[in-house]
Amino acid sequence: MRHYAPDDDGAAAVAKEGDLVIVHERYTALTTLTLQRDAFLNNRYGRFSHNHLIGKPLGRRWHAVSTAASGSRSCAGFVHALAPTPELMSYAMLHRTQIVYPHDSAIIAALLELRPGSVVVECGTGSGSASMAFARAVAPTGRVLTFEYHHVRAKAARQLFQSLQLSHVLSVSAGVDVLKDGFVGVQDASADAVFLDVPAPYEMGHQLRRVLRPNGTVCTFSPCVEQVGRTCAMLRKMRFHSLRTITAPLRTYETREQLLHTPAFDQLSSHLSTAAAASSSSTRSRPPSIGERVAKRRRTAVAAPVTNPTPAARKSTTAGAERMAVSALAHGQHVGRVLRPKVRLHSKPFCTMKGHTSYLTFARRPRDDAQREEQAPHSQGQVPSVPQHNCTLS
Amino acid sequence: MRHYAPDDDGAAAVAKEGDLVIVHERYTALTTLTLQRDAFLNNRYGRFSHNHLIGKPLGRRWHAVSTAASGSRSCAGFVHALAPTPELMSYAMLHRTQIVYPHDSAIIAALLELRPGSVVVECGTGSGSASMAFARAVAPTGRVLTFEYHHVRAKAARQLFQSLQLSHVLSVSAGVDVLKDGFVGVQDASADAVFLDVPAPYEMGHQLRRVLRPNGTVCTFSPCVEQVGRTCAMLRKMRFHSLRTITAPLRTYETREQLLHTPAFDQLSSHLSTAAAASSSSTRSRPPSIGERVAKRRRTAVAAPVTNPTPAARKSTTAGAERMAVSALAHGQHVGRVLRPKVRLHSKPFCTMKGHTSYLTFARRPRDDAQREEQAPHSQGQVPSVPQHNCTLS
Amino acid sequence: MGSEPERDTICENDWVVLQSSDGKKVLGNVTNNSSVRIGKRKRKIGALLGKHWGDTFAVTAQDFLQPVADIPEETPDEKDMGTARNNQHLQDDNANQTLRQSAILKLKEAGVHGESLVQTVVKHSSTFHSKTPFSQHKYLQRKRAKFDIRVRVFKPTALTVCETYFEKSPEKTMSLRADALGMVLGYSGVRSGARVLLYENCTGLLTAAVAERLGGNGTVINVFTGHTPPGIEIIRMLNLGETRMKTIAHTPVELLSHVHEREVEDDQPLKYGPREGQEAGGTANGNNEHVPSAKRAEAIAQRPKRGEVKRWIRRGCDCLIVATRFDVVKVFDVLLKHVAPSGCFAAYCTHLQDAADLQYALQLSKMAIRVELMEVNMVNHQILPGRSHPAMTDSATGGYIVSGIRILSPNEEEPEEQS
Amino acid sequence: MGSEPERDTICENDWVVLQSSDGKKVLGNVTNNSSVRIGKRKRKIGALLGKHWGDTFAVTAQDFLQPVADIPEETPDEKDMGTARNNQHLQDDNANQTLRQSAILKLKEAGVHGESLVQTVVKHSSTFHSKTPFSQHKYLQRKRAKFDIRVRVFKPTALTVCETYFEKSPEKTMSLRADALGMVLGYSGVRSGARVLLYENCTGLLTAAVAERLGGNGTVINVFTGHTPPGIEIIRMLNLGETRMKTIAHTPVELLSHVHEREVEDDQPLKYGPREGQEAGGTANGNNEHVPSAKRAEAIAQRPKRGEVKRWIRRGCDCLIVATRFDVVKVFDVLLKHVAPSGCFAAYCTHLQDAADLQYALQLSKMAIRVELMEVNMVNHQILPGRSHPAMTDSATGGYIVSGIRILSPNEEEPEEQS
Repeated sequence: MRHYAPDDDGAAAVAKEGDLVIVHERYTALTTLTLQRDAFLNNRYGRFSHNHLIGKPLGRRWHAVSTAASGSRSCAGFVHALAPTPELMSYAMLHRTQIVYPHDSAIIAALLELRPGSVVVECGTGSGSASMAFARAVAPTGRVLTFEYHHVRAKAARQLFQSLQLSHVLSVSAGVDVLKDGFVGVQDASADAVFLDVPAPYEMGHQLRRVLRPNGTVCTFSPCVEQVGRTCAMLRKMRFHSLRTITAPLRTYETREQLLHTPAFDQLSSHLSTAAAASSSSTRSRPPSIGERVAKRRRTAVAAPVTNPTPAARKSTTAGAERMAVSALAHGQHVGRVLRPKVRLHSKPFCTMKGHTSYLTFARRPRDDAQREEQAPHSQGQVPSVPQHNCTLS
Repeated sequence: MRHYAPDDDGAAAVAKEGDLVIVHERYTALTTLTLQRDAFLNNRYGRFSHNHLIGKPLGRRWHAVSTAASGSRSCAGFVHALAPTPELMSYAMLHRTQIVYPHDSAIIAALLELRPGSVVVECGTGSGSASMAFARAVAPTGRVLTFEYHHVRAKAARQLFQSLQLSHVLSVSAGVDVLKDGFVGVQDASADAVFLDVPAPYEMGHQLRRVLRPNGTVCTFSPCVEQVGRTCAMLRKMRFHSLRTITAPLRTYETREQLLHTPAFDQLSSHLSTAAAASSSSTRSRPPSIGERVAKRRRTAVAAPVTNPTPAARKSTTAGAERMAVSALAHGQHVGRVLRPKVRLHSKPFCTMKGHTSYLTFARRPRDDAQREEQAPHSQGQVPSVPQHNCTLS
Repeated sequence: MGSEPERDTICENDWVVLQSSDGKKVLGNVTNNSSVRIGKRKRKIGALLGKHWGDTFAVTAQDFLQPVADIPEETPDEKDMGTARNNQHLQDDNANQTLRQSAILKLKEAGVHGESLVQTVVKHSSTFHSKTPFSQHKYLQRKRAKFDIRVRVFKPTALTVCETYFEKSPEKTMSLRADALGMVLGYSGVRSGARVLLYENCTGLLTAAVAERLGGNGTVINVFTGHTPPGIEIIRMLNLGETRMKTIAHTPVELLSHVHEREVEDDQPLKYGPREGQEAGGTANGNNEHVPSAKRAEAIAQRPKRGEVKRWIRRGCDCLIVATRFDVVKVFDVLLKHVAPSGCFAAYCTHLQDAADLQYALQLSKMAIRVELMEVNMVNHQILPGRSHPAMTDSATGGYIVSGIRILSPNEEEPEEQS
Repeated sequence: MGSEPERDTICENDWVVLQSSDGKKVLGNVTNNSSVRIGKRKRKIGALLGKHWGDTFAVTAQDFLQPVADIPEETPDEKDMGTARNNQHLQDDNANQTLRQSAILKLKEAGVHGESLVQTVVKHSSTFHSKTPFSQHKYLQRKRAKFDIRVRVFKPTALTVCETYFEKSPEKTMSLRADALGMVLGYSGVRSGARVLLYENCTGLLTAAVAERLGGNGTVINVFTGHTPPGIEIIRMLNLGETRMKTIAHTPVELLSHVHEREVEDDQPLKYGPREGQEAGGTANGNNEHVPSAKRAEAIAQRPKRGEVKRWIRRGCDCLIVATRFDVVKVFDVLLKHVAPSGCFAAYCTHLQDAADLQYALQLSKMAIRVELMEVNMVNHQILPGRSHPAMTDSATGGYIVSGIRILSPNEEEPEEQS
């Protein structure tokens, strides 16, 4: 999440001592690591020297210097060290805390129209997963001012942002009871966007009006529909416009190569005795073993003429037997004896999905016009008047 | 929706005078028709003689005897006459009334465990679309007892069911205020299932308890979540078990054959002057016209050896050029000069979908046990006690 | 009309679906001595005999089921996501539990069980009293689910068996979910009295579901490849009874190529090898071993005659249902022509690519109209006061259904039709 | 840091998004005399000049826009589905309207418009007073939308322009929906200062959206085929300003095969033909005809030098975004190798089959990890007191996104790496 200076002519970024990197062991095992000269990382894949990363570009295989201490593996493995992104950081935190999911924060950032220079007020910080996504969008000239009531969590978030070198964009305000005291330290009409992940967003109407600039957008993050109902009622009362409530269920797919074989229906035209048809068909419909399939694919790959031996071309020859076959055909190449069963790509969603994260409600602050009737806000709720003290954000 | 007698040995069903049939003009134009000897149907496709259908199986082309009266077409067209199903009837009614969508009623019938012999109480009938689906599932030995407050709608539903020869399964009770008077005429603990499509299902708890047999299932159909909340609270209070609320958004897909061409990326390896590369590539990436594609497909179909000239085999030779190509390859046939661009099937959802029909809440009636505390139902609500008069269903 | 009256009580050899208070379902076959795995152990279920469907039972310390009035609180109040966010407690209850696992085991051996064991465990929790009432409630529910297991007994219907398999062994039923099952039965137009042509790889679930909907009238022509119907063991779990079992005609696929011929075997019952004791019909016992040969002969005699099945198919089937792991287009190639015009069909596919191929092939074939490819979508909702929302984690898909109506293509029509 | 201050008021030649009270959006270019189609007619929008973003306007009888305080009631209360079911009125309002269309036209010509015209129409409705208050409200809203059109002016941002095109001309932007746009920008890791490699067929929407997110720092290398960037006219609609326009480098694809070579043209600006006036940068005028040749020469001079772009690409791009109607696997074949290891990529696909091919190809390639295929799902909700539910009719899909992180495959690694 480092930001280049404008005159940086774009040398490939290398990892430096003190940088936080993501260690990708496998899809479900991501950890974070701060690089220190002469330090080592030990995990199930072995012992890894930080020195191998320092001064080198990330995204390559990081080979272990020796096998894991447990000694269960005979040869040293490798992992990948990656530059941190809000998405990777969120997944790395996923197993130990509640996060705003990356697809949600991506959609929120877009619907809040975040861009470099935007000022975002967030309440509360939580794990910081949304804050990081917002910070990336508004850096380097914008600011994310995030409020977290709990000191322990605020401290953790501050450390996290520090380690990501985001402190110039992100400031964490701890211990403020925003419901009672408001967004302390945020100037009137200074925020382009406000993001509320709090239990009672519907009690923050006047705070929203105060800190948002005219036409600025608020997004509330509410798990339950009843809370959304109260929030929308408040927003309508405050004459916010462009109200919209959405949910974004996340469905991910897996794609596999699949051998599609026909049941013993091919023999229908020839008259066979029941038993004979049955036995022959049952052997024919047996799916080939993985070994057979691999062997076949190898043969295919060898038989196919490789005209362009770049990695990309290699990829395309192995990218699915069906594609290979079709494109070979399309180029008029006779593939001869490489007769393959019908193989195709099959996609389906993973069994379970993140069906619901939260309701996202968006609305824009109206402009203040002198002739408006909502100039007497005290008639509309129990929200205290806006405090004007100007604490500094920590 | 005719039901065969058990000893019917299954002669192909033919249309009879007085039968209701569905006339399929095109996907979005379905009408119903009751067959009468010597009558004619006039529509935009021409003039059709009922006599051509009577005594014949349905599902064939019904050719017009003359062109449409408007005379806009030069030759007489054809339509398809189909046997009515609840699904077709629902689509035929879709443009003029609110219906329970076929996918919803199919799911409801399954989750209510309907089967021949089941007794279903429904309130209200509405267009009758759900009633028809339930009737099909419980016929011939079961019953659907459906309540409709509005006499006009009840009469229309009765006529509909009569024309579908479903009156022995479906009886419509008109004008009963079920909230006040209960399911008049339905015996205690006689219903296997109850389906409520009414504005205040949460006020019908004691009625449900009365008519449902122990372990029988209720399904409420509620458009808004607030209604569902009150319904679930009532069901929990009444100690119903196995509560479940679902929604079933309907997404349908279209599949097209698509010519997938590569942008001018193929020439990357050879060094060409900018202009030359650009001009040659722009012609190369031009998608062939529909005419060219059709011509190519024809050539393909001709070149492919048709070993099995049945309709099914014919289908498979034309079923997508890609499949054809692959399977020809798989069978080791050299397709020679039939060099085709990469053609594949592409599916995507239609742009808009029926995102929401209603919340469906299911729950099962508890068994009555003497020691239960909910034996004093009057403490729990304003629902009047169950009337015991035994009106006959009309 | 042939449908048997439904029994209210559980009899010897009945299959049952047992649902624990945590929602988990398990299938069992009830005899005096049979047992099923509930929670982490096998429990004797003989006590179910003679009881009513829908009754509830507790698990005793001796791993018996024992009737109880009802499950204490049916619907667990779930965590309030809105406020819980702000008071994340330590979730590791065991760390705060002073009662060791061995002590709990000893208590159990001493006969302490059910609610009293739960109360003892609560007494030894160091954090229970510092919890909010809401968390206390949750804690109690977790402990009850562990130490005071209650189960409810359900009839094994197409619905409950489908759901049990979807939860426990979806690979056996092609992940067929209850809503997909309902849509297949609905869009294929299955009804009592119909002739249903069927090809399935769902271990018999669809065959049984169709037989349930036929209610003893009509026929399921369950087409199979090989010399015996493979994987149909779910059929016997639905307690279908003899009348409904008799509507199932397992039919070897080779018969389809001879429907218009006369063969010497036409007078004989369909020939195929026995497997897994499903011959014995509704009273199939769960141990699926030694079916007495006399009974088996009787079962074979009850099969429809080959010629009769051919006649049915010649006259055209009313419905076609396909749910296959194989090439669904090829299966339709073979089966669709045996559906009578105006008949309905529905194919269940687990992958969009297959469904798309089928949709496209049918559109080109001119043998069908109103061809639709539907995604089977179902969202579960938590409905609780002030805490309603779609389920946080849900089953992602019910697969895809391709449905339509068979029509006679121009090439199939006889010339006399064009009068 | 190069990003220009955002202007609060609307200036000559600015593009604007106008949203009517019924939610419909339209794009317009503001000059003293320009007009856009709102409702069924063209309306002069000169009055927008100097006004603030977010201001509201009414349409006068003379088809001018005229500032007003606010749109009377922003969020229409929709039909109560729960109770409306039981009192279905006649929906055909015109049948109950005694005022003829010609009379209304005359009133309009006489200068009666806006709210007073609405009230006149209401007075002549025979059924208005027999309606429920709820229906009256709905009726008024419909009439207001027809006779008293109000519009609100929004900044043309990636969001509002994306939504306008999605509603009006989705075919021009590959049906890219706002949530899909957000996910593409998020998962590809676009940030200020990044080098973004891009191939799009969305008429420039994605190029502009990336430039907006770069905020003047970094580069969008917009790869194109042909001799001029085809279909990028949306870029100029975002009022990007010179600084942000300068981050866009339209790059012919042939350059990619020469990144490691030294060419004589390396010192010269990128060569490609002009089109549609987009050369003139942030101040491109809407009439896209005669760009003065001096200005054009200046614009060409501002293009990055060929050698500079090659150097950027040699050092590796940070992000890759692809949204193509063509073979997405082939596009990745060509572009992915130019992404620096640890860089992120995201491809937007409209069809599952394409996304699946790409996912599979990437999995096999060993040039990427964490490859994910996500369906872009968004449900709109109606939230009203007592009448909350998901939208009855909704956009069915936002397409699919394949995302992942580029890594060096074993074959690409240099031996010295294995120290």
